[in-house]
Amino acid sequence: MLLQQVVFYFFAISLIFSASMVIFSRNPVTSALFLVYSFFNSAILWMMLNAEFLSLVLIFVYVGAVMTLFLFVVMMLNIDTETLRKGFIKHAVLAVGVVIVVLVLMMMAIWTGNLAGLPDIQAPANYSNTHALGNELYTHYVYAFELSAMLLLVAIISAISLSHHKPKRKTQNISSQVDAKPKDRVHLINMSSEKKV
Amino acid sequence: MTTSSNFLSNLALAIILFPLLGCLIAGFFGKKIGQRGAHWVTTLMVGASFFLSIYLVKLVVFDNLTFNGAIYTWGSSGNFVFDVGFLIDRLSALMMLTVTFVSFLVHIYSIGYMKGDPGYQRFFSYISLFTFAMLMLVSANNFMQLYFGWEGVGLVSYLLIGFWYKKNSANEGGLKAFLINRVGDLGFILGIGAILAFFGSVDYATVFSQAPALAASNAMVNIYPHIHWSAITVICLLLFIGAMGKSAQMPLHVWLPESMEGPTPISALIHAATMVTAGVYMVARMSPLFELSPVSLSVILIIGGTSALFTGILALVQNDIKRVVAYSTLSQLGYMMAALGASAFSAGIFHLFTHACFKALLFLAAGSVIIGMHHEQDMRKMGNLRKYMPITYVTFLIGALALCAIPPFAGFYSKDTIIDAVHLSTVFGGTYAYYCVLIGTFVTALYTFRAFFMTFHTEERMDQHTRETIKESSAVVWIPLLVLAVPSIILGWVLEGPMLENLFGNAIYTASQYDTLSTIASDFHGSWAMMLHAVFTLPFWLAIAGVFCAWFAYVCRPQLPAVLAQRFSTLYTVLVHKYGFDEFNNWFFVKGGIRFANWLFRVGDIKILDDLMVNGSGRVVAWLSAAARKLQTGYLYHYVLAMVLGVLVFGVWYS
Amino acid sequence: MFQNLPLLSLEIWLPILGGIFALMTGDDRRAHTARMIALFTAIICLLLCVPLYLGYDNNSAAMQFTENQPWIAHYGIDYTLGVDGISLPLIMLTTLTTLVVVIASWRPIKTQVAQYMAAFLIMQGMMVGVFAALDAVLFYIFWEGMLIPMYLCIGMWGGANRNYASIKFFLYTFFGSALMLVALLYMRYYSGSFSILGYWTLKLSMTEQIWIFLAFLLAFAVKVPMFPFHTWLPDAHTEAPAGGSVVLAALMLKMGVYGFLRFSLPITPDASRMLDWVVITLSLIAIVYIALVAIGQKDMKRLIAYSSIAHMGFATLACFMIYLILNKTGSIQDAYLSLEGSMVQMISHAFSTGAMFFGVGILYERYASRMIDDFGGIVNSMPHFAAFFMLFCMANVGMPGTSGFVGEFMIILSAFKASPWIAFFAASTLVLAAAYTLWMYKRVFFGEVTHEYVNNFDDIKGSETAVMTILGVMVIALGVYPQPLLNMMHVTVGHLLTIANTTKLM
Amino acid sequence: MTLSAYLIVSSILFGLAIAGMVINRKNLILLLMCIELMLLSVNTNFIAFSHFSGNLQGQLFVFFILTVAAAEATIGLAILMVFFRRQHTISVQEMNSLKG
Repeated sequence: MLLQQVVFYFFAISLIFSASMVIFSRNPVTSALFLVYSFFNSAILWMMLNAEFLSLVLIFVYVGAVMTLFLFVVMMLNIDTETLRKGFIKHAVLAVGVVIVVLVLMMMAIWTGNLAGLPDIQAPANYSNTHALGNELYTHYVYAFELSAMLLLVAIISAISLSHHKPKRKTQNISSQVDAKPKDRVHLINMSSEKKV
Repeated sequence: MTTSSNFLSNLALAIILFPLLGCLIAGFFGKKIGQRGAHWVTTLMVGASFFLSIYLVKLVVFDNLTFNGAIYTWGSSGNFVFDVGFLIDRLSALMMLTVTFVSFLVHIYSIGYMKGDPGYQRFFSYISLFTFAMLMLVSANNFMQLYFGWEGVGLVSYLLIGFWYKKNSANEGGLKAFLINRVGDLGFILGIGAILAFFGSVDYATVFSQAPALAASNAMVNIYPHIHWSAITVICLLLFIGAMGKSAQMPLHVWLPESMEGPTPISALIHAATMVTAGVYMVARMSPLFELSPVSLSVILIIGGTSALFTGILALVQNDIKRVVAYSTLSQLGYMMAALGASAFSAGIFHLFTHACFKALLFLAAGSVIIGMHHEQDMRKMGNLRKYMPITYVTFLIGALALCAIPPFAGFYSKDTIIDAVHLSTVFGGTYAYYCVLIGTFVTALYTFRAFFMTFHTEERMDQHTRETIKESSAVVWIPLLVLAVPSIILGWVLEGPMLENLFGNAIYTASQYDTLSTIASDFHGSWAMMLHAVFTLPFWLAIAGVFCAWFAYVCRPQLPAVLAQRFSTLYTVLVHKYGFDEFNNWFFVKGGIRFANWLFRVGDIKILDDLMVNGSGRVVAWLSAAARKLQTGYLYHYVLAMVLGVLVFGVWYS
Repeated sequence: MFQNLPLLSLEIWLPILGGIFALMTGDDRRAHTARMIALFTAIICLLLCVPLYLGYDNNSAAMQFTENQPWIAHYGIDYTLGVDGISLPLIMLTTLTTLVVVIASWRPIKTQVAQYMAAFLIMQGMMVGVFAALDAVLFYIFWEGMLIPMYLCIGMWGGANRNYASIKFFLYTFFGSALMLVALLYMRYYSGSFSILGYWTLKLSMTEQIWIFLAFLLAFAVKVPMFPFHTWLPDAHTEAPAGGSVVLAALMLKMGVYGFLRFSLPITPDASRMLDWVVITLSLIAIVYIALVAIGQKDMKRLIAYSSIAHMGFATLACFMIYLILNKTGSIQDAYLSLEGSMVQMISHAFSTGAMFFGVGILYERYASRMIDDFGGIVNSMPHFAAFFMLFCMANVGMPGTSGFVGEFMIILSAFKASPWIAFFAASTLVLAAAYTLWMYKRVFFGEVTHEYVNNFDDIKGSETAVMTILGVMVIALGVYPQPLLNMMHVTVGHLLTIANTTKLM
Repeated sequence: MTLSAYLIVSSILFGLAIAGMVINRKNLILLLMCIELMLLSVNTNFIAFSHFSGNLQGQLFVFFILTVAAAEATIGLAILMVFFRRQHTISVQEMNSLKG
């Protein structure tokens, strides 16, 4: 039990630290890296909740793909971070207020929620989270599953079509060349000749 | 249905459909069959109708056959059934004969008159169509079909007045004719509505058989809260409004002079002989209704008398030969109406027949003059034409004498009977009408012979070129004139006796208390006696006086009319302006109507409805959204903040 | 062989399918294919009317050719179709009109042909759907769905001011029908299903009836359009392409009167009886006021649009005049004339006004203008066209022998039974309609050629002649022998009158 | 460990994410990251509840959320790219063409 508590508190504190670094860090690259770190931390927490499959998915898919994409974009775009951070302090006050309200609300919910009675069930030794999830996913939720697959496909296509540049070709435009007339090319204007003073 | 009546209906159908067939062939295949083909087809068709009509009259008048039945059911609704059907009795058979007779002659005449006109085939198609519509009107056995024919002749009249569509005055004349006819039709269709409402049928036979019961039951029409009029009077007055429009009675007479913009054969056929008499025919046909309503008889008598005199006076100041004849038509229609008002329905129809012949003759003769004068219609530029156009001269003279009721010409018999009948009439307004028609004889003679003298006598006032080329018209033109001259001379003499006896049989009903004609009939001792008796009557001498005055003023002292016009300049101005009807209509209905319409459109539709209501509500929405869009800053973080705050408020609210 | 086919469904979905096929031909390179598809579909739909007409039993008041499929069973929404003597003539009219529009658009429409044809085919399906639907939701879907192709039609192929006109058209009609939906839902709450025939038998208190009546009145009055709600029509007509104007005048306006007949009269008979004066007054205003406004118009299409409103005033007048007649005599036999007059008036108006809009379209194609002053003396260069146009003008002014006469005659005649003054105001159209129609005709067609270009106008030929001939034949046929049409509706009208004359109050 | 402990951690995470959105409200990319953080906290909540109530629905939900979040991140970044290409900045302050 003790080991579990130690592990939980360590990673929980680490998670909150990394999350605050995400929002306070000056450099977006740092932010992104800390976000990766907080994903790792929460993956451990999820692992402790017997959600092995999802925690691994979080690491592989999120960290491996999505966050890489983030980093990629951040690095590719040359962002002037300094101007973006103006008014940091001014908004911090508002942020603190909002955070306090949110926290108070949630704590109230947690304390009044009568959650203590729920036991921390440990799974049997031969329990396979992946197997159980798969069982559900391919039977009861098969439509939703197919739909999410479709969704991803749509996301891929739209992402590509949004960011895809048409290559600029440098071929000649024959018709416009043929159409060109001398008077379009040279514009003669009449000016009165200068007179000597 | 017996075989004979079956045969009668088929005969009538043939008479009616032949002209339609001719019209369709000339209309649709005009280009293919060419001008000759067009006039041959239509003239043959109408000719066939004419000869069949003679046979029909023989069957109906001499063999006493009648037919009253439906051809097919046009439509039905609830208890009401509308048929297309024929009522062939003495009245309609004789009318059909008159129509086809005049139409046939006009067809022949038009071959000469319309020669070389670019719309030649169209013209023949139209007049055949007119013949068809007029026959439908005459042969109807119900009000629906009567209305069909009624409007049909109005349409063709509109088309023919505007026949020369390049002439603006012709188009305007056509439009005016159509619209004023429509005013009459408004009354007419309301009358039919009233008939359907009270009798539950539009069939003549049903309506006439129930009419006495309705009159006896004292049924009322609620005109206004607490104002009730007798149903039968309302029906008759409404129908008479229709007759006023079609037969050009005052104050709906203004279209007829304008209609002279059309080709002259049309003026003869439509605006003299047949269509304009449709109102007279209709009232005579409805005699079982009108006889039940003394009020409407009075109205008819007064309006008829007024039209007879006052439109005749207008003819005195006209210089256009066709217009003179047109105003004389108006005046004669007034005579017919007055006869109807005096319950002398047979006399009215009799005058209709004689008038159809001599007025068609006059018009066609005038047309012949116009051809000779190279389409010049102003009498001030004519004169002494008897030298150049002898046949036209003689036939015009016959027509004029008939019109002036000089014995023994046709007009004498019919007009004299009318004057006597009006004199004997006991309904309200009878005396007034009597003086109107009496003075009318003088006026008629005066203007007719004024036109006659100005055209055929006096010195030649035409220009040199016209004088050299003027000649008698071709045979197709003068043969119809001669043919028409015959009945203009003898028709009255032949028919006066039968008319007073029982020419129309049961078709016309006269209530015993109004029966003026039976009084006249009791004094009638044959046509010869009547003619000889004429020299002892006032109308004869008035007519002679009229002729003499015309001779004196236009042949002996040609400068006299101008002096008179100057002396009585107020009167002259009033006459030249036709009592101001045209000016008033123009100012009030045309200009005022258009101005009112524009005002309604500008203020009602554009300002109030469109601007204020429709676009106004649009503006309110736009204003509200302009206010609301200040909330939309367009900054993403404002939206995010609003969302976050919203979530928080939501949470606090439900916590 | 046709008895087993779902004819009504075919009439609805075949054109919609045809429209989709036409759309699939894409851009104007395959315009001819699109035209052929449209023509073919329209002809098949018209041919399908033949078994519909032959199989229809004139002696039964029940709905015929019914189809019934559960659709959204949970809410009581069914796919129910059926026709009676009121909707069948209108369905036949719809298919004929679409065919005519397709033929008439053969040459004039040169850009986005496939889309244009598709819009009209889809519109046809929707409109047949409106006339055939016996389920309120189905009806409502078709009712609103119809607006979309029309909106596109005005907005894409319209004149200079088309944006304003199309938006006005859409908002106005959409706004009108929103309240109708509320009324339909309210009645669903009591009757338990969306069946329109079920609504007919629903008992409603007077207050409920009045509210429902007013909701329907607004929806249908906008569609007809009746007097204060009419200003969208001249704008829409003016800007729409010729085909759009024709469909608008010939069919869409009929929806309003059809709504009165299908909903207002049978569902709220007591409120209709109580508030009949509202509709009658508005209709009479439409007949007199709108006709006067029409006189002053300078734009031909606008003039015809106003004349349309005045003519539709006759139809609405006749719908509600039955109560005056019933109050007076108590026998429904006397009211037949009025209601059947209304139906005939609708059908005849479709032909005459539709044809006049085509006529203006033909002129517009020759010289891109609709102004009366831009023309003059057209009869010199286009005699055949002038003859046809004269025929339709005559139908418009109610000349006997043309279809325009039949409805007007029946309505004016029955109006006298209701009240002589109503008859008088209704009959004033004889003069006013003649004034604006023939004055326009005179200025446009008669006289000397006023503008040089008029001399170069070609007379109508090919598809134009075909369209004019079809419409001309219909106008004359209906005018000379309307009995087949009347026979179709006798029993249904009698049934409707019985329902409309029976109180629903408990 | 108790359920509350997980919930407290995730709510702190959520609060931080909101704070991050408010503080970094001009930087679009950081906004996206904060959204990822929020989703992470929500997912943690789901998994914790799923674990303590002994059924799998919560985890399944997280699975789908991850899918949607991946799609959203991809498209969001793609839009960001397009936007940067056009405006040469990712400042949210410049994104006001939606203003009515």
